[in-house]
Amino acid sequence: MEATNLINEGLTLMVFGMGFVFVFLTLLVFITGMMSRLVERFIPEPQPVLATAAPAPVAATDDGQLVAVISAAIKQYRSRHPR
Amino acid sequence: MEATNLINEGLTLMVFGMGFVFVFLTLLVFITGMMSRLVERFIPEPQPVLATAAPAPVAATDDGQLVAVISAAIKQYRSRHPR
Amino acid sequence: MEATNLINEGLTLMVFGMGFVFVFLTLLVFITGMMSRLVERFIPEPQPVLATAAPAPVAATDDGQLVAVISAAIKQYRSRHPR
Amino acid sequence: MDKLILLFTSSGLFNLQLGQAVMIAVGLLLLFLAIKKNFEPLLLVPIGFGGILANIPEAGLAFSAVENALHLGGPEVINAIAQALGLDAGADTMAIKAAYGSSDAASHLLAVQTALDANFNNGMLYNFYTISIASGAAPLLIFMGVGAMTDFGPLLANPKTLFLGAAAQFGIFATVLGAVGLTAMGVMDFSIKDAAAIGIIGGADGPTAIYVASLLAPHLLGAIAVAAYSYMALVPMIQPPIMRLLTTESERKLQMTQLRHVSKTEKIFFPLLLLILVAMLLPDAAPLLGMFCFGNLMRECGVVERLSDTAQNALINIVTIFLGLSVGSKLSSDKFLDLNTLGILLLGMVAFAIGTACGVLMAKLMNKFSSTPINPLIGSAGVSAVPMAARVSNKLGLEANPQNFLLMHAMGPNVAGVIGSAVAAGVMIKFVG
Amino acid sequence: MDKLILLFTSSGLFNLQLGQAVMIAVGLLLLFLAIKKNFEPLLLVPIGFGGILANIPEAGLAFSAVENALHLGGPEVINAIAQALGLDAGADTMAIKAAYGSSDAASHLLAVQTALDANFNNGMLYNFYTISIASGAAPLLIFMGVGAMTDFGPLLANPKTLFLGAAAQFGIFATVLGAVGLTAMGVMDFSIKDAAAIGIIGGADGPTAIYVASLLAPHLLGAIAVAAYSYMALVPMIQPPIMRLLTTESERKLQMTQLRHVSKTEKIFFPLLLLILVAMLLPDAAPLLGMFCFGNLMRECGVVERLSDTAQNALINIVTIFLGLSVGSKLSSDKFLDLNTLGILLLGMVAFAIGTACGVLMAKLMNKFSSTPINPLIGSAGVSAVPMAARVSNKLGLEANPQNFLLMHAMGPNVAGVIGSAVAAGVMIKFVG
Amino acid sequence: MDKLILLFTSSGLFNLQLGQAVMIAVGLLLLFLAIKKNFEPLLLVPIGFGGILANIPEAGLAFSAVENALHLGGPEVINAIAQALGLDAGADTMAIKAAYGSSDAASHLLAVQTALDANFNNGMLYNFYTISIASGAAPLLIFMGVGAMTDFGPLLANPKTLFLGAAAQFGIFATVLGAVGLTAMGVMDFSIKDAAAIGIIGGADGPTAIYVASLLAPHLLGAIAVAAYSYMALVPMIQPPIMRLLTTESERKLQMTQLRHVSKTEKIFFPLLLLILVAMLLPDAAPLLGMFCFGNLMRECGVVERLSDTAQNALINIVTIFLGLSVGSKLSSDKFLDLNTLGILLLGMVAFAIGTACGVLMAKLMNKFSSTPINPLIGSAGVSAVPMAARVSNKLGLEANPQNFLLMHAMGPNVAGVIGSAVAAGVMIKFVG
Ligand code: NA
Ligand code: NA
Ligand code: NA
Repeated sequence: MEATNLINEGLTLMVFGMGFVFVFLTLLVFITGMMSRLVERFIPEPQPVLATAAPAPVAATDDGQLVAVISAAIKQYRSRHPR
Repeated sequence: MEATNLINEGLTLMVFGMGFVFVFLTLLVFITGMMSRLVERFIPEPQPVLATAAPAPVAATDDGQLVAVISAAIKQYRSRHPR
Repeated sequence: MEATNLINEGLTLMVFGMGFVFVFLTLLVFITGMMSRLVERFIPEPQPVLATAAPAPVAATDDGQLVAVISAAIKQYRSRHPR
Repeated sequence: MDKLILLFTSSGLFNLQLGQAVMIAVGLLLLFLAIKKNFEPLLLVPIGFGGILANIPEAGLAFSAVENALHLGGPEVINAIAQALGLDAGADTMAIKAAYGSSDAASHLLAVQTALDANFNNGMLYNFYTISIASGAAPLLIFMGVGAMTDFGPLLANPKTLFLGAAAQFGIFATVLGAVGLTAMGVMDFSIKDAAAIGIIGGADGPTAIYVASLLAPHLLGAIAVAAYSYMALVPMIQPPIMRLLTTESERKLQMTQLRHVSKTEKIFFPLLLLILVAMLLPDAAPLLGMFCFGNLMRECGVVERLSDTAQNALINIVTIFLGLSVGSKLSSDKFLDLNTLGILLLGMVAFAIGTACGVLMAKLMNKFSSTPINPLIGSAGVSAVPMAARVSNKLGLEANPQNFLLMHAMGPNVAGVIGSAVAAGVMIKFVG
Repeated sequence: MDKLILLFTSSGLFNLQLGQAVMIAVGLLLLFLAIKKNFEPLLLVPIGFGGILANIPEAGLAFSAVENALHLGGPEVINAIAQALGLDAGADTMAIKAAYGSSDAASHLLAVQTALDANFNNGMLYNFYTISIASGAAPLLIFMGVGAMTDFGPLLANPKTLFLGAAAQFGIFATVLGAVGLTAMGVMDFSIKDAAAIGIIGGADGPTAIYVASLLAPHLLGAIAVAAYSYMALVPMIQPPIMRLLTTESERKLQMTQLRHVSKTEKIFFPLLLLILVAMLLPDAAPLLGMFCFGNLMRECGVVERLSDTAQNALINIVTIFLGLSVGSKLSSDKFLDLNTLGILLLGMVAFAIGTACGVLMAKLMNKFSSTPINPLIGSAGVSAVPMAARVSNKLGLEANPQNFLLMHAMGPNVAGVIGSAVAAGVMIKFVG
Repeated sequence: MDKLILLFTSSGLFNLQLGQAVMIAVGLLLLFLAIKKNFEPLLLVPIGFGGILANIPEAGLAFSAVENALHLGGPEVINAIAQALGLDAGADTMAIKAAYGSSDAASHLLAVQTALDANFNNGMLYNFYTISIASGAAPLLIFMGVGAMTDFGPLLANPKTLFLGAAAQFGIFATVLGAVGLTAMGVMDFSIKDAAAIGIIGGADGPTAIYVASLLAPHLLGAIAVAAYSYMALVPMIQPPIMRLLTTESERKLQMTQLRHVSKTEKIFFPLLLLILVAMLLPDAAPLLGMFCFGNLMRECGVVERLSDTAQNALINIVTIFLGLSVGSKLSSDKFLDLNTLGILLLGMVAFAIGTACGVLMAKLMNKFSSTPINPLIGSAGVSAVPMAARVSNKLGLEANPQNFLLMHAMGPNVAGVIGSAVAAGVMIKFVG
């Protein structure tokens, strides 16, 4: 009795849990896809600017990446994410 | 009376305290020595690796500083006071 | 009644507040000036050193990170324990 | 099936109130301003994000355990809390919340324990707020870090620029008067404490504004912090017209004499002098200016590099994250979406404008009597908003005369403004706190 | 002489219980696995060391002041506490502990004060646990840091890999069913809350597992955290056989098309979209995914580098130290050395295996219907365990075909798995919390 | 007008008491010693500054909400608190403070709540002290960082130098005897707990001294911490004469044999062995030595660089700032300006001298029986004060013989001294705690 009750709880948790996870991530897939299309359409990465005004931001992000890269490299070689 | 009492407490504290410190550290001396011998016997440092792997950690600490340094520099450029 | 009361509070706050701010900063102006004169008189920056040590502070002011970096590096080697 | 209904009825969508939706939009707006328009991003990114988190329906991230229990709990829990607070079972939630707010130690603790026993917890943001702002620690630690980032050299080279930092604080007190005036006219509804907290926006100094608001008007903290940081970001737009209006072309052309070299010793003595002066004249400003001087001493004394470095980086960054999220937790629709917020935004703008004007006028006055020339443009830097205000002075100076580099000269009044508004804050706390 | 006896009778050796000895050995084993076998050392070193500290006889590092008073105090102290809790003097320790656990606010506080007055304090690890885990703060802050370390580029380039992250969560729920099944059969003794907390091990995500366990089954937290991190470390051993079993050589050879370039703007919008979706559908997942999105936004928005940097380094490291020691404080013999722990380890392993299998099978299914080829090997990365699982996919891909670089393709499902298990955690908290 | 009077009567100048003025001077003196004379600046700068802040009249930064209410509040508040503590209205402040100190849970909380309701708060430094020192956390975290900075290589290469670390602790116990002796003679007035806490100054180890003082004699903490750090800074002046007195020129010339190479594995095992030994023999030393070993293991295990790095930098720096300010908060005139402080300074000096002498004599003794030569100069390093004491040994060695580099040899006893004084601290806590 108590046991079957527990089993039932487990089953509902499984059905609804898995169902919800799929619903949620499916929605996320669609919303993300839509967002990407909208961004490409309305907020494209400036092509000309990339040549001219890029240096500043690029430079910035470049050392950003440099650091990221180096530290990532060192991190991986020393240790993995603290999780 | 109260005074002599206090003195006695001080004396016992000295005798037992000093005694315990010596006992403790003497034990540590022996255990450490034993450990070192056992390690040398059973977990010797691999000779070949010592040649190759020695630079590695050094390198690691070096890039450690490099990264620290670069990110510090970049931080100071990019970020304004967080106010 | 209540309103005028509130207005009065606001007015006093303004008069005394502004007054106090001026008094305080005026005092600070004088004390600071005095301090500077006393320092120049009694604790002058050593002239010979100024020739050699001038670069250091200059460097410090125009790019603090260089110093930060060097000291960081040095620190990592021989920073004394904060104890 | 019931599970499905539960899932739906407890979803955010089902419980979303208009106010929450609007506040989420406000949060997104703040993020947009911070990320795209570069409005003080270090603060407005955490504040905006915290504002969104605080308005997630049913999550109760910004509420205490008791508030969450009253909102989400069943009747038995609510009644238990009501009884813990000395009300009879069946009292309505509003009444219980009121009783909770004004309960004495024993019943307060009993209510909390009741909520915890019923498995309700403080929201994450509520905990962050309690630790970082309610305790007063976060603004003070940020002020320490700011002190460690501040170079008083330009101020020491030309101490009378302190007067500019004083004059610019007039914006604070004028705003207080404005706030009480609007209340007297019945347009707004601010107590004198509220007015004082709003005035500090004119100090153009985030941590000071948050510190004062947390002491005098916690219910307005969200709006005040948002206004303070937004206007600091708007300095490059707010100040120039006022500065142009009040100065002539020739005045703006005025070049100032090269600043003298300031010795390390002077820089070490200054924070100590300032500390002593505060201790002797205005103890209520001691926490703010004390931590500020401590940070600056660590910077200048040259023997605690590692502490100064941590105060300027790891520590101030950590505190900024918590402070920002905590401020965001105060962006709840019931407190933010009312006329007062509009009033605060309006008055804050006025405060900035008046402060700027007074700084410039004071600079003109000083220029009359000063032996060395003083370019009125540096007066506007007295509102602090370090270092933007100084940059603005420099920019207008260069427009008028390409040889006219005012940046270093403007840094003096700029840091003087920080001291000035901290002193003003102390006076406020003393008189209406 | 009596001093000598006191010294001896209060020594660890004299008071060492078998359980404590075993747990110290377990702690040393964890350190060995972390240091020598490189099992998630960043967590298992602090956890293992904390486990040893928690089991030092008489030190009481993991106990509250009251527990320490009951264990070390004289009869008068114990009686005082008993009376504070409304028992009559002379009640036995077990009864007092029970009463303490279920006491109301007033008597609880009185008992604490009695213990403090008798000069007993909370153990260091007990304080760490209270602040970092009981408050829920530590796992959330680590999740924020993880968000700041996560690049959603690969996921955005190929969003349907989110389905793989969903499928792999089946391991979680299958394990819940397994746990309740074993209980129904009378083999184990888990409540539905325990089962849910155990299931999350299958999420292969440390902070999520700790967060859920601290809410649903604090008494199992030690075992669950140890299992979660151990199996994450074992991913390179657990997954390959399953992946080989379920895929054909030709499937493993399958090369995938180069991922498209993802713009900065998309990366900025994604965490906000995810946040809104969570807010609307599952408020209970808001703390976890909210902090995750906050960290990721700080990373991508590009205007708060210094905060992002601190979140990824100083802050996450500090929190990791405290979190690890606090988890270790839960490795007490009475809670860890029983059949349930064996059950947890067993079920955790099953959860991983099922999750991996479901990910691979889902990938095969998607490959059938997808326009672009999908190598089934990337499905296993859906369990998260970032970035090992993705590396495993890459490794097996290269074995089958030296030109077949799957790492970037596997990072998509890998980070999707993090989102998936956080969503699953939210559902658990909603339904059984 | 009344406002003007209020402003004046509540100014620091008007309320400055002689004691406060003197203590502010003491704070400035500490800053001078730290900045100009380089006396342990990392601690003495925050301590000195905290001391000044704590003595700002009317600011009440070092007081609890209740103390502030009693000092600044009107009669109605004071009476309310008196009644909360079960006294009748009109009880005088001293009586109320006494009652507050010895109140039970319920009334204690009621008093606190009453003060908070009357809008009085804990002073900033009071909060810092509660969190960092009263909880015991700060000294332990610093000890962890110190462990992460300590290299046991030299000690492992020559373990018998541990005996030097033991001998040098005699200074601690001799000082205890001195303290109780002076009390017995009626010169001073120290309890056995006070004496034990004072003795630890001889351990030449800041965090250990603060940790013990916070447990055994919180009212002496300020003086003890100041003495400990000052004398550590004075090591280069205190030790040499004693070392010269007790050694002959030829002994000082003595060269020691090159230390053997120590393997990584030994360095990893050592902290674990030490931990187990502490666990088995002296649980009361477990918090201190446990955290020390944890820090050292993080350093040596080589798989958690990022944690070790944070423990040695960001974390220890943050904790040092709070610890220093908190120690400063104990520099109140009533506690610091009495004969006992003089006694503490005197006894601390004696402790250092005796410790140094015993170390040197022990080294001479060992040199008699040792197969390899032992230069007596390294004995003085046994007091710890890492690394100054070792540098002193090296300096005197070079004076006697330009080829005689003792630094590495002196590091062994130097770190041994840290262990030795932590063990001594454990014994104290066990016997008189
Ligand atoms: Na200002
Ligand atoms: Na997962
Ligand atoms: Na020592």
